This record gives sequence, structure tokens and C-alpha cells, in this order.
Amino acid sequence: MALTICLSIAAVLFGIGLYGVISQTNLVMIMMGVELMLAAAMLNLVAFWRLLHPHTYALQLFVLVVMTVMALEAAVGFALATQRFRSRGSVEVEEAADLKENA
Amino acid sequence: MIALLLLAPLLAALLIIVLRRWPAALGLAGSLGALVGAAGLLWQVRHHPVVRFTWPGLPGLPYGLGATPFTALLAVIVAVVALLIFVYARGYMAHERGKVWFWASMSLFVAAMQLLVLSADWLLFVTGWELMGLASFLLIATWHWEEKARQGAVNAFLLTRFTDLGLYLGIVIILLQSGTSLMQAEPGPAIPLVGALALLLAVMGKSAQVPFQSWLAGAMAGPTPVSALLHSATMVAAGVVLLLRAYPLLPPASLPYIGAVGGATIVLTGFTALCSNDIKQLLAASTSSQLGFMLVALAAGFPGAAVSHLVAHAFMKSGLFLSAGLFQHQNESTLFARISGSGRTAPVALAGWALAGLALAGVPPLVGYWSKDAILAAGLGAGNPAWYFGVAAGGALLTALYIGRSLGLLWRGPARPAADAVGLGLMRAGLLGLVGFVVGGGFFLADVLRFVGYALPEAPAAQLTGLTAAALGLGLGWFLRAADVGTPVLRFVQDNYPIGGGFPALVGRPTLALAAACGRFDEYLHRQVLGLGGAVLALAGRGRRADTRLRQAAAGVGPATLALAARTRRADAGLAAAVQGLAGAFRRAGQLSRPVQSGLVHRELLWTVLGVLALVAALFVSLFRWF
Amino acid sequence: MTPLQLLFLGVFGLAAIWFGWRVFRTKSMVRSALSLLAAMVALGGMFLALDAEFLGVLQIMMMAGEMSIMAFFMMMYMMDPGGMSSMNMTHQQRPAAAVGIGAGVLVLALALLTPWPPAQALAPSATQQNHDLGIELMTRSMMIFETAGTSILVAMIAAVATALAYPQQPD
Amino acid sequence: MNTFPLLSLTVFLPLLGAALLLLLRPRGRRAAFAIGIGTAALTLLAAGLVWARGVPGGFAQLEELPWIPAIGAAYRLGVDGVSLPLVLLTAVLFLATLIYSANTSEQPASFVALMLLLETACLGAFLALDLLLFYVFFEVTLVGMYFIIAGWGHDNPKQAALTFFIYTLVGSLFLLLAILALYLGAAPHTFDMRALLAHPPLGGTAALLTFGALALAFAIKTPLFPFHTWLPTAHTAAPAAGSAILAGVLLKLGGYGFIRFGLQMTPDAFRQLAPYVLGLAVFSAIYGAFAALGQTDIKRMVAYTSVNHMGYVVFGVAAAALRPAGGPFGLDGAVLQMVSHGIVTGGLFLLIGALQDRTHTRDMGQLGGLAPAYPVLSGLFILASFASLGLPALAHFPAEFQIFLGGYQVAPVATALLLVGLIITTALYLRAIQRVFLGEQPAVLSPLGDLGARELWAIGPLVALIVLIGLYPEFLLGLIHATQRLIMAGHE
Amino acid sequence: MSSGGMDMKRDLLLVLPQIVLLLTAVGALVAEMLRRRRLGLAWTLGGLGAAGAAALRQLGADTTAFSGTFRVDALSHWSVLILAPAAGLCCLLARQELRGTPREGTVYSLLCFGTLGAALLAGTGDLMFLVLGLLINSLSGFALAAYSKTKAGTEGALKYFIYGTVTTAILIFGLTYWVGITGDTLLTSLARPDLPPLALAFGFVALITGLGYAASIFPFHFWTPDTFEGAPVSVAAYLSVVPKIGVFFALAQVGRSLPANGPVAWPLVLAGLAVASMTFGNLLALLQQNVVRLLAYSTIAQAGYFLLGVVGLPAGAGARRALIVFAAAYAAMNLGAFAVVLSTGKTLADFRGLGTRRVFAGAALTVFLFSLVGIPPLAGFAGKLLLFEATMAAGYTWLAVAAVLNSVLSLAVYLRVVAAMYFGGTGETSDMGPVSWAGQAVVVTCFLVTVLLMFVF
Repeated sequence: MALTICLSIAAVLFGIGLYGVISQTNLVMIMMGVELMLAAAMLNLVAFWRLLHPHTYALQLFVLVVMTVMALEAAVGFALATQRFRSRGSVEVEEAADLKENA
Repeated sequence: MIALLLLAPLLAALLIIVLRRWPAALGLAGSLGALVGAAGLLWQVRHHPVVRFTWPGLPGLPYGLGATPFTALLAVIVAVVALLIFVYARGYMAHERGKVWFWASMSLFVAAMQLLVLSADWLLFVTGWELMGLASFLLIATWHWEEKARQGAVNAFLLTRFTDLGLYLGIVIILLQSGTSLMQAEPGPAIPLVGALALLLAVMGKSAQVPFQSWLAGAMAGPTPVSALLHSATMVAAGVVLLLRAYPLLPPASLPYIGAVGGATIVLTGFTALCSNDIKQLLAASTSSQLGFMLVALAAGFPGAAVSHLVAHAFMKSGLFLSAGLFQHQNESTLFARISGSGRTAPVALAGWALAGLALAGVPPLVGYWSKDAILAAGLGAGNPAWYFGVAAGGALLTALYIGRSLGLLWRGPARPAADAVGLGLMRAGLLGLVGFVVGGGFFLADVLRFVGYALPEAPAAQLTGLTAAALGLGLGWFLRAADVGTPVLRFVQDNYPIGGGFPALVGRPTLALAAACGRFDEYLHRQVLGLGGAVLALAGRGRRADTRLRQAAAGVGPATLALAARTRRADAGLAAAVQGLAGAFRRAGQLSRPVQSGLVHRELLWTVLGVLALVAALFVSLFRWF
Repeated sequence: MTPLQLLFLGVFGLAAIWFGWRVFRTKSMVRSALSLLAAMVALGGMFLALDAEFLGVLQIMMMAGEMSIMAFFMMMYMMDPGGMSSMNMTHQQRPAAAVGIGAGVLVLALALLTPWPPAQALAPSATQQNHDLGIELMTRSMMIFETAGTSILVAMIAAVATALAYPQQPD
Repeated sequence: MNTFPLLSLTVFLPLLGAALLLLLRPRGRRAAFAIGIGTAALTLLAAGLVWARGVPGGFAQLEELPWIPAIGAAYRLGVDGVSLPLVLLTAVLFLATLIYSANTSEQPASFVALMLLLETACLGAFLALDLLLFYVFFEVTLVGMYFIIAGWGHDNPKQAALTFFIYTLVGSLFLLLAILALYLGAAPHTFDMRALLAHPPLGGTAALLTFGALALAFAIKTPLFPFHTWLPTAHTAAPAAGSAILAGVLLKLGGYGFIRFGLQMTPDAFRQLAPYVLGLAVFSAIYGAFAALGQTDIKRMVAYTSVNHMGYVVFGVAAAALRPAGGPFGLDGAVLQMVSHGIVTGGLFLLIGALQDRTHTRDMGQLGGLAPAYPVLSGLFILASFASLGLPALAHFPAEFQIFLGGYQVAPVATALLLVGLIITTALYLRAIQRVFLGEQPAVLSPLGDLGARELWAIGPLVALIVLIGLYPEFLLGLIHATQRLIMAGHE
Repeated sequence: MSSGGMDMKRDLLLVLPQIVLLLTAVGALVAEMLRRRRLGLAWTLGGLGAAGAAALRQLGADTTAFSGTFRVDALSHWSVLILAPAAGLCCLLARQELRGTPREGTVYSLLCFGTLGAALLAGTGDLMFLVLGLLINSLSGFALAAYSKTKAGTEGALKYFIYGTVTTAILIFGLTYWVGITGDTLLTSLARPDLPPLALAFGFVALITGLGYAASIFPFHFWTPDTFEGAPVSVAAYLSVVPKIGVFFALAQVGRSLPANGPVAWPLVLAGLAVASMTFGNLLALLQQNVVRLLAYSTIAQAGYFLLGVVGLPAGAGARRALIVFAAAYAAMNLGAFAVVLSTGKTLADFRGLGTRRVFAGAALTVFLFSLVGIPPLAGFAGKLLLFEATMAAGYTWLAVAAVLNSVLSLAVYLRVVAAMYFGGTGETSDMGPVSWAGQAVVVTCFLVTVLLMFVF
């Protein structure tokens, strides 16, 4: 029961995150979508640890790793956004379409 | 001796080509050498009936050269006739262009014929056979700046080469049956009928039998010595030599076919000769007809008769040609219309013609009388005398008729001044030599044949018939007119019965059309093959495009339109277009998949995620069997 | 699992979903960021309800920090941080929604169709957890742990290298 | 027994020459061709020494060095009666074409280096006894030929070269798959051709598929209808020397492959499918002849006759595969036919090159009456033509006659059909001779005159070989026959 | 619980190559802080060499370190042996291209970090290494791609970043399911036969997504051409080689543990992706006028060939050997091609007449491109030969046929460049300045490896 609740909530969060990633025009908003997807992953991991394998601490460690990923990607993402803003004046991805074949 | 016999003319030919000077002298020397060799060979076989050398040719199929009394005799006859014609040609060609070409080819020709005569295995036989074809092609094309000569040469070689396929097939069958390429002294079992008929095809081509007689007429475009050489002891005789060689292997069932071909040829070409209005054409048709006699004799089961006529005919026909050449030289033409009556001013030529012609008609004691009698006797002795004898007697009558007619035409008509052509002396010398054999040869014919191992059939009824036919024919023929009446039937007979337009129309044009079609088809194929690559790739790219169905349709139409346009616009230069079409097809295939690669990150991301979902869904569906 | 825990789980879960949804439905990035923060905190609540005290607290604290940073950046890069003129920040809504729903349904089906083993009733105590996690970190997963540290170093270098403007070249 | 690695020397001498060229980078044409011709002559000498050492029948003069032991590949060279004639042919033709093209003024050093590279590749492919090594050499020939066509050709050479490259690469990649199938089928896995020849590894469907891949690869290379369409294009675009090598040597890789791979490594599959191969070969030969007759470009015409002649080769091999008893003649003939075709067609292409230098056209409609103007050129061309149409006493006859002998035993009707190709070939050559060389001499002639010393030195030996092979084929056939008997013995 | 028998010293020695890589990266950073660029380059090259030497010393070992989380086997050794020199060559290229730009030394450091990430991926024995290796590799890649800070550069980096984060998120989410069903994060725990197939399949697709993005497998490849075009050429060279090799070795590590005949027919999925990647990459490469983009699409196509090796894994050790040889060949020929591009120009027009203008560069590029096609006796052929062999041994003959047909297609792609070099007339554009010793060294090294690889192994 508890597992089903947790996995379902994670699934919905993942779906929302994916929707956000695809529907948003702003880099920062896309990153938010990614955060949601990663959050869903963490929820999965915690639920699996608690309800299926409470003595395997690698699962908890994995949660920590996911948190690291979250934070680090956000950090580099913001740095990139800064640079992009500096060179282009916007972080809208629709405006990032200068590079394509001109053949 | 064999080496001398073969190498002398061959060396002469090579030297003429390399040195490019003294062609006539070298040619004559080579011919003389060949004669010496042939005589020596004859001397050799007098004591040792079989002389043979073999050396490795193909694996298990050695080459061999050898001589029997018969082949030695043939070699001598060829050498003699050739030498005399060479002498004649020295005068004939004194002022013509293309001497190097002519003399080299003549020498090569003689060498090839001697090789054919002396070959003791089938591979060398076919070598000589084909080399002779090559030499005849070159000889007929001596005056290749004339359209007629070019055409005649090509037709002659093409037609004979076509029938040579029969020789190949026949020899293949013989070799496979006997297991060796050497001609066996003790013949094995007879070959299948197919093989015999294949050989017969080759004979029909080479010996200008019906329906392949027309190349001979075309071959008259060459110089007259060439015609003399071709039509007497060599080229056309090769067919009969082949039959004589293969005779022990022929199944009895094949003989009627040979007889039928020979008989038909005697009659049909006899009429052609009778209707001819050109002296050389008359001789050409007559040659076919006379060779038909030999075939009939063979089919009747009397090779001796065939051999005798072969020998006699060599001298008679070359003599006739040489005298025809004299007429031609004096009048710059061979048409009866232009030379009629010139016999009175050219006594030597006329005498040569008359003697050789009478011999051909079967007037005793000339050599032709004996050989023709032998054939008539053979006809009587055949299993089906009504046909064999009848056709032979009819043929004899026809021969006498056209000889008589030609004599009449030459004698009567307007008197023409004798031209002082250069080289007439040598030409006359050659002619006289040959006529000498014609006159004297008859007395030795039976002995010679006995020497080479053949018997001459004799029958009083045959002699009587022959004499009657000769007298009747000559008498009637004298009064026949020049056949210039342009009736379609006569023209049809004159032109060697061109049914449906003859070979050029029946075979040549369809072949060329087929070839052109093949050429076009090949370009089409090339374009299709190239287009195929593009189409396959376009197809591969298609699966990925969900949103470009419309463009897909356009893409399907695109290459097709392109191909169509290229095909209709330029059939020839389609190649370049095709290659560009290939590049274009690639390019289009790539462009079609380009909407996927839009450069907009969110759209691409969508594609990616859709791809993932598709993968997951596919995997899930595939897993349902696991539940 | 006690019913109370289940209740908390459900409530926090619904809250997380609601706030997660709000992230992409506001016209203002600041509100989006705050919604995300709320969703993360709800998630932390779920961790707590699942007896993972350490992770729950860590989650709430980290997310609070991160979201405040995010809010700053938002104001830097947004043309309209307050969301006053109700500008549209979205595109390709329809396919995105389809994909999102599709993926959610797929994962949901997966979660429901997979035959999970029966749930464990009891969890180790919080101290036991911390102790065991520490042992894990220092033995088996030491290299992983160190690698995670390295990744932080790399991220710092990468972020700095990317974000800093070039100084004018002296030449 | 002498252990000097003569085969390796033969194979890599040209490569050494090419390396020398790249090192010295001679500016002038003379220096480049001096090196090239010298190297090719030395290679011919080495090949002659290989011959002199003796080839008893089976693989002789083996050389083996470890290469990639992990996968059972090694540097293995050896020679037998099938490969030696082709090696000699290669050495002769390269020498002749290098002499012939000694007037190439455009980047002569690169040209010579490429030709030498190509020679190494061809020799290596014939001498390799390791599948992998064979494949390596096989592919390098493509590269070399691509550059020669694209760099020194005419009439849009880039596209022709690309077509050639792509087309033949398709074939060679299928060859690669077949090689891998053979490799995987052998136990233990090995690329050693001798092991695979001794015990053909595959059976059943695998063998059929493998043979299919092999047949496709070599049918493109040979080429057989309908995979031949690259050939006329490539020939039209290639320079004379390139055409001579392409027709003279590269096509032989196809025939060689049919024997070495198809006949020897997948014999049962070949036997099973031989009727189809046979039929295709007959059709190809006849079709090639007809298509050649339909051409107006004399070079294209000769190119199509290659389709015809190589059809005979495949016919002979297929006859040998169909029934070993009928094989001896077929296989002997096929190998000899490859040599004959190489020399005759190589000579013809060089002659056409000489013709083109003088008249600047290859369209038979625009030519005529050249015999009096260029008697030597015309004479040699006529001789080579008659050789090509299979006149006895010239090179093609012994080979074709044996093929007919071998074919008649297994397929009389097909053989009779094949003879039709002979008469069409006759017709097309006669037509060409008549149109180009016979007739009234043209008013305007090139100042070049008749064949010069360079051209004579290149073409003369080829013509001499045409006559030699025609009159005394035993000097090659003895060699071929010994090996053929071994192959057939292992094949019963 | 799994601490029994742990021997820290042994384990640390086993991961010595990776530690050396880390130290190299840090040292390069220190040199940059001191503004000693040449020292930094020398240190980097030396460190990479040392890492290679450390890996060489251990060659032949097949064991694990840290309780199975990190595998010390042929793949991890060879990854260092291939990647360290490759990274060194990238540093040399960067030296030629970016010399004198601000923070030149950071590039060396990030290149080393990225290599470390790839090396960790190649030895992964634990799901978390998959995530972290990918993370380290991607983070340094983002920074490198954005190095030029131009509009194009940041755009490329932006795309790379978005792709990276999204696919990584999917990867992690999918991996959690694997963790859920196995109860562990070790790859070896996947070998159990009774795992629920749906979750296994989902995790696998997520894995392909996350790794496929870094390896530019279709349909996760979209960032590739834009990022390559925007980034410095040396960075593009790096991106085309180092992450890719790491990822494929990681896939091979997973393939070692995941049963192929279980419910999830993963080789089949990979085979399909391989065909799609090859075909798509080659088709689009045909259209490019920009040689960098052309090479970008060519790396997508080559990724398909890499997948052949993974598909062949279940059949035996041959596939792993094939992957290693092809990786080495690929590194050499791709880096070489980029090196020539770096000194010549980006558009096809820049290559006109190169064959006569700079004979060696032209010849070398020809060799690299022919090697990419797979023409013997060049390195690319050796790799493809082994790949085909492995594929056929695994029973995927149709895949080998598809790969073969794609090789034909790729010929058309690469010959366009060759034709431009030799038969395209002479270009009017001049080269991009003098070629430094560093660039020349890269071309020569790659040339030698490409030509000789087949004769030395």
C-alpha cells in the first residue's frame, strides 16, 4: 500500500517534470523540471529502501548522490545561464537556434 | 620439309610486314620455298607413308603435324597453284596500291592453307581454317577504300565465322568422344548426328554451299589473283578437306544431309552462273556449284571421286580466274557487257579460258572429263541413284551451258582493241602454267589417286551421260544471250536468291537493332541501379518522419520525375544525369530527415523523449508474453 | 507502517504533486520557484514519514538553500520577474502535455504491474541508520563517496570557468 | 630449398619504389618514370624468378609470419598454378602500362607512386594465403584505382570514380562478411586459406548464404550482368593506363575469387547453385557482346567485350563446379582466359589510348581510313582485335576452346548459346576495324605520326605474348593444369 | 556488511590510474592558478602518460576494487590506455587553438577531469558510478563547450547542457527501478534470472537514454552537431572521442552482467539503435558543407558501429576486444581528422587543393577518412572487422549486413572531402595561420597509429 502510494506519487512527479522540461521556454524553468524528475527518483529510492531493503544503505547513499547531481547540475546550469545571458541577452531556448545546417 | 613448307610463306609474310619493301619478290620466294618443301614432302611420304610430329598443345590435347600421301599431294597442288597465281599476281598488281598488304596477306593465306592441309590434329586444323579466314578477310579488303571491298570482306569473314561455330562444336564433340585431339589412323565409333551436322554447317559456310553461297560473290571485290586463290585450291576447298578428314567419323545418317546440300547447291548456283552478267560472278557461282559436286560424291560414298574433282577443279578454276583477270585487265571491267567480244583480241586469255572451261564442262581428254565422270559414276553407285545421279547429270549439263554461254559471249560482240597493260607477260605465264596442268592432268589423275589411296569409280553409263551433257550444254550455251533482261526472277537468281533481302536484312539488321537495344537497356539499367541506392535510402529515412507525410509523397514523385525526364530528354547522355540523380536522391533523403534536426532544442528534445517512450512501449509490449 | 504514517505519506504526496503542478502553471518565475520549494519540502516530509530522518532533514535544508539561490537568478534573467504582465513562458504545450501524461501513465503502470515483494514493517532507528550509513560510506562505497566529492570539485571549476567574464587581455 | 622470401620481395618491390618516389620527390617526369619503370621491371624479374623456382601444383614457396595471432590471422603468402599466371600477367601489364604512360605530364610522381601501390595490391591479392591479408590487398586496389581514375581521367572522372568505388565497395564488403562467415565456421577459427581450402568449413544454408555473398562480391568485380554497369563508365573515364590495368588485372580478382573462394571454399554450395551461375554467365557473355555491338565509342565497346570475356571465365569455373569430371578443361580454360584477356584487352586499351592521342576522339562515326596513315598502329590493333574475337593461333583461342570443351560436357545447350557470343564479338570487331581503319585516308592527320618508340615498347611485348600464348599455351597451361588436377581431386 | 576482506591498500593501488588522472587534473589547475601555462601543459602530458603507464602495469588483471563497485579489467585498463593519450592529443590541439586565451590552463584541467569521468564509466561496477562518471564527464564537457563564450559557443553548450540534464534525470529515475527490484546498486546483482521484466526493461531504456546522449546515439544525438560547431575544434575533437569511449565501455560493463537471453532482449534494442544511428548519421553527413558538422554526424554514425560491439557481447570475449580495438582506432582517426580541420578550416571550400598545397596534411586526412570508412589496412578496418566478427558470432548477421551497407554510404560522405582536396581545383582561401608543432605532432601521431594499428596488435 505505502509502496504503491509512493511509487504513484513519484510517477506523477516524473510526468510533471517531463512536461515542464518540454513545455518551458526558459532555461531556469527547464532546470526546475529536471529537479522534479530527480525528486521523483529520490522518492522512489527512499521508498524502496524503507519498504523493501531497509538494511541496504547503498540506497540511501544513492539518494545522496542524486542530491549531489541535483545541486551540481543546478550550479553549472546557472553558470551557463549567466554566460549565455551575457553573450545573448536572454536564456530563452527558442532563441538558441542559430546553429543549424545552412546547406 | 614440313617446316620449310609452312615457314617459308609465313616468314615471307612477316618479312613483308616488317621490311615493307620488295613485297612481290619476298612473296614469290616464300611461295617457291613452299613448293620445294611440298615436293620434298611428297618424296618423303613415298617411302614412309605417314610422317608425324606432335608437341604439347592443350593439356591432354597435343598439337600434331603430319603428312600422308593424300595430304602431301594436296600440299603440292596448293603450292603449285599458289606459285602460278603468285607469278600472275606479280604482273597483275604491278601498278596497284596496297602491295604490302596484298603480298603479306597472300603469303599468310598460303601458309594457313598448308597448315590446314598438314595438320594432324583438330586444333591445328581449326587454326589453319580460321587463319585462312583472317587472311581472306584481309585479301578481300585489299582495296579497302572501296565500299564494296570493305563490305565483301566483312560479309565473307562474318558469314564463314558464323558457320565456323559449327566446326567448333563438331570438334568439341569429336574431342570429347575420342579423348584426344589427334586425328586417329584407326577411327573410333561414329560421332552423333549433331556433331556431323555441325561439321556440315562449317563446310557449307567455307565451301559456299546453299544458303551461304552469297559471300563468295561479295568476295569478288578483291583483286582477281585473290579470287583465283580463294576459289580453287584453298579457301573453299577447305570445306571438302574437312569432310574428307572427318569422313570416317561421320554416321551414315548424316550422308543424306550432305547430299541434299550438295545437290541443291549444284542446281541453284548453276542457274546463278547461267544467268550471271559478270564474268567473275559467273565463276563464283560456278565454284559453289562445283563444290556441290564434291559433296554429292562424298554423300554417295565415293570420296575418291570427290578428291579427283577437288584436284581437277583447283587447276581448272584458277585457270579460269586468271584468264578472267586478263580480260579484266584489258577492259577495266568484268561485266560481260563490257568485255564481250574481247576474246578475239586476246588469244592467250581466250585460249586459257576455253581450255579450262571445256575441261570444266567435261570435254575429254581434259582433266575435268575424268573427274566429272567419276562423280557421275559415284552417283550411279549411290544408294539412291535417282537423286544423286540425276542431280549430278543436271549439274553437268548446267556447267556445260554456262561455259558455252560464256564462250559465246566472249567471242561475239564488238571488237575491242587490245590494251597494252603492264605485266601481261607474267600474267600469261601464270595462266599458261595452269592450263598446262588442265590439259595434261587428266592422263595422270587415276594414277595419282591410286597413289594417295583412293579409287576412281568408273561406269560406262556415266561416261556416256557426261559426254552427252557436255555436248548438249556447250552447244546450247553458245547461243544464249547476255542476261541483262531485268526480270525480277532473273535478278533474283543472279543475286544468289536473296530471300527476304538476304543475310543483311534477315540477320544483320535485326542483330544490330538488338545490339542497339542492349546498349540502351544498359544505360537504363545503370540509371536504375544508381537510382535504387537512392530509393532504398529514401525509404530508410522515411520511417522516422511522422509529420512530413506530404513531403514523402513529393519525394516519391521527385526521383521518378527526374528519371523520366532524363530518360526522355537524353537517351545518350543519361549517365551524367544518373550520377547526379544518385547524389540528388541521397540529398533528398537527407533533407527529408532534416525536419527532425531543426536546431530548436526543445523540439529536438521532444523527439528524443518520444523516442524513449517508443522504445519503452515497444519493450513493454514485447514483454507481455512473460506474464 | 502505521496508518498515521500512511496518512502523512498521502497528504505530503498530494501536496508535492500540487506544488509540482503549480511550478509550471504560474505566470511568474518567483512563484514557480516558491512552488518548487514547497514541493521539495513536501517531499522531505514524505522522507520523514518513511522513517528516513537524516535524508528528510537534508532534503528540506538543501532545497531551501537551493531555491533561494534560484530565486536570485530568476530575477537576474527574467524580463518580468514579478509576473505582472502575464507573459507566456511555455511552448508546444500540447505535445508536452501528451508526453508528460504518457510518461506518467507508463511509469504508473510499471509501478503497479511490477510484482513487488511484501513491504517490511520495521525500519532501523535513526541512530542505527546514521551509523550504518557511515560504515557504508567508509568501506564499500568509499570510492563512490570520494567520486561524489570529486564531482563537486569539477562542478566548482566548471561553474567558475563558465560564469566568469574574461578579464581584458593585457597585451 | 632456397628460403629467400622471394614472394614478399615480389609483392613489396613496387611499394618500395613508391616509397622511394615519395622520399625523393623527383620534380621531373623522366626521373619519376625511370624509377617506376625500373621498379616494375625488377618486379617482373622477381616474378620470373618465382616462376623459375618452380611451382609443382599445390601451394609452394610458402612464407608465414605471425600477424594477429589472437584471431588466427597471419601474414601468409604462397603461389600455385592458379595464382602464378595472374602474378606474371600483373607484372607484365604494369610494366607495359608504365612504359606506355611515360609521357604523363600531370603530377607524374604521384601517378607512378599510385600505380606502384596498385601493383603491390594486385600482386598481394593474388599471392595472399590469408583471408584477411587478401581482403586488405583487395581493398587497396580500389583505393588506388579510385585515385587513378579521378585524378588522371577524362570526361567527368570524379563521378565515374565514385560510382566505381561505391559499386565495388558494396561487393567487397559482402566479401568481408563471407570471409567472416568462413572464419567463424572454421574450427578452430582461422583466416588461413590453406586450412579452409583443405576442409571447407561451412555446410547447408550457411554455405549457401556465404556463397551468395561471395558470388555477389565477385560478380560485381568480374563483372557479370546485371552488376556490370560500373565498368563501361569507369573505362570511359579512366586514362589508357588505368583502363588497361582495370580490365587487365582488377577484373581478374573476380575470376580468381570465384575459383579460390567459391570453388574451393564453398564447393558444395557452388555445385548446388552452379546452374544459376552458369546461366548468368552465359547471359552475361551474350549480353556483353550485344551491348558492345551497340556502342559507338570504341573504348566503351572494348569495355563491354570484357563483360563478354569474363562471362566465359565464370562459365568455365561454374562448369568445373558443376561436375568435377567436366571440370579440367573448364578450369584450365578459365585461368588461361584470364591471362589472355588481360594481355589482349590491356593491349587494346593502350592502342585505343594511342589512337585517342592522335585523333582526339573515340567516336567511331568520326574516324575512318587510319590504316594507311598509321600502318603499325592499325596492324597491331587488327591483330589484337582478332585475338580478342578468338582467332586460333592467338591468345584467346586455347582458353575459350577449353571452356567450350568443359562446358559442353555439363551443359551442351548453354555452350552452344555461348558460341553465339563469339560471332557477335566477331561482328563488332569487324565493324570497328572497318569503320576506324579501313576506307579512304582522312585529309587532316595528327602530327604525331605512327606509333613511337615508347608506345611500341609498351605494346609490342603484349602483342608478342598474344601470339606466344596462342601458339604455345603449354608454357602456362602446364602450370595451371597441375594445380587444377589437385583442386579437382580434392573436389570429388 | 560487505566490509569483509577489504584491503584498502590493494584497492587504492588498483585504482591508481584513476587517482593519477585526478592528481593530474588538480595539478593542471594549480599551474593555471600560477599562470604557468607551459608548465601546466607539460604536467598534464606527463600526468596522462603516468596514468597510462600505471594502467599498462596492471594490464592483464581482472578483478574488482572496493567490494565490486569498481571493476579493474581489460575495459578499464584499456580505457585509460586509450583515453589518456587521446586526452593528451586534445591538450596539444587545445594548445594550438587556444594558446594565449584567458584560462587556457583550465582547459587542460577540465580535459583531464572529463577523462577521469570517462575512465570511471569504463570501470563501473555500480550504478552510482554510472551516474557520477557521467556527471563528471558532462560537467567538464559543458564548461569546455562554453569555453569560447561566443553566441555560438554558449548556444552549443546550452543545448548540450539541457540534453545532458534531462537525459541524466531519466537515467537516474530508471535506475531507481533497477535498485528497487535488485535491492542493490551493484551491476552484478542484475544477473539474477527472476527479476521482473517490465522494471528491468524500463531501467534499460533509461540507461540507454542517459548513456546514449553522451555517446551521440540516435535519437539522443541532437546536440552533437550544434555543440561541435559552436565549441572550439579541439573541444569538439575531445567530445567526439573521450565521452563516447567511456560510455561504450560502461555499456559493455552493463552488458557483461545483464543476461542477454533473459526477458529483455537488449541486444536487439541496441541493434535497432545501431542501424538507426549509422543510417541517420551518414545520411545527414552527406548534406553538410561544414566539415565539423560533417564529422559530428559521422561520430553519430560511428556510434552505431560501437553499438555493434555491445550487441556482440553475449557471444564471448571477441566483442570486448573488438570494442577496445575500434575505440583505439576511432580515437586516432577522429582526432587526426579534427587536427587537420583545425589547421585548415571548417568549410568544405577550405579543403580545396589541400592535397597539393600541404601534401602530408592531405594524405593524412585521406588516410583518416578512409580509415573511418573502414578500408584496410587502416586502423578503422581492424576495428570494424572485429566488430563485424563479433556481431556475426552473436548471430546478428543482418546487423552486420546493415553495417556493411552503411559503410558504403559513409564512403560517399568521406569521399566528398577527399575529392575536394585532390580534384576540386585550388582553393582561394588561405590556411588558418601557421601550424604549430603541437598540431603537427597530433597529426603525425594519429597518422602513425591509424596506419600501423593493424600491424602491431
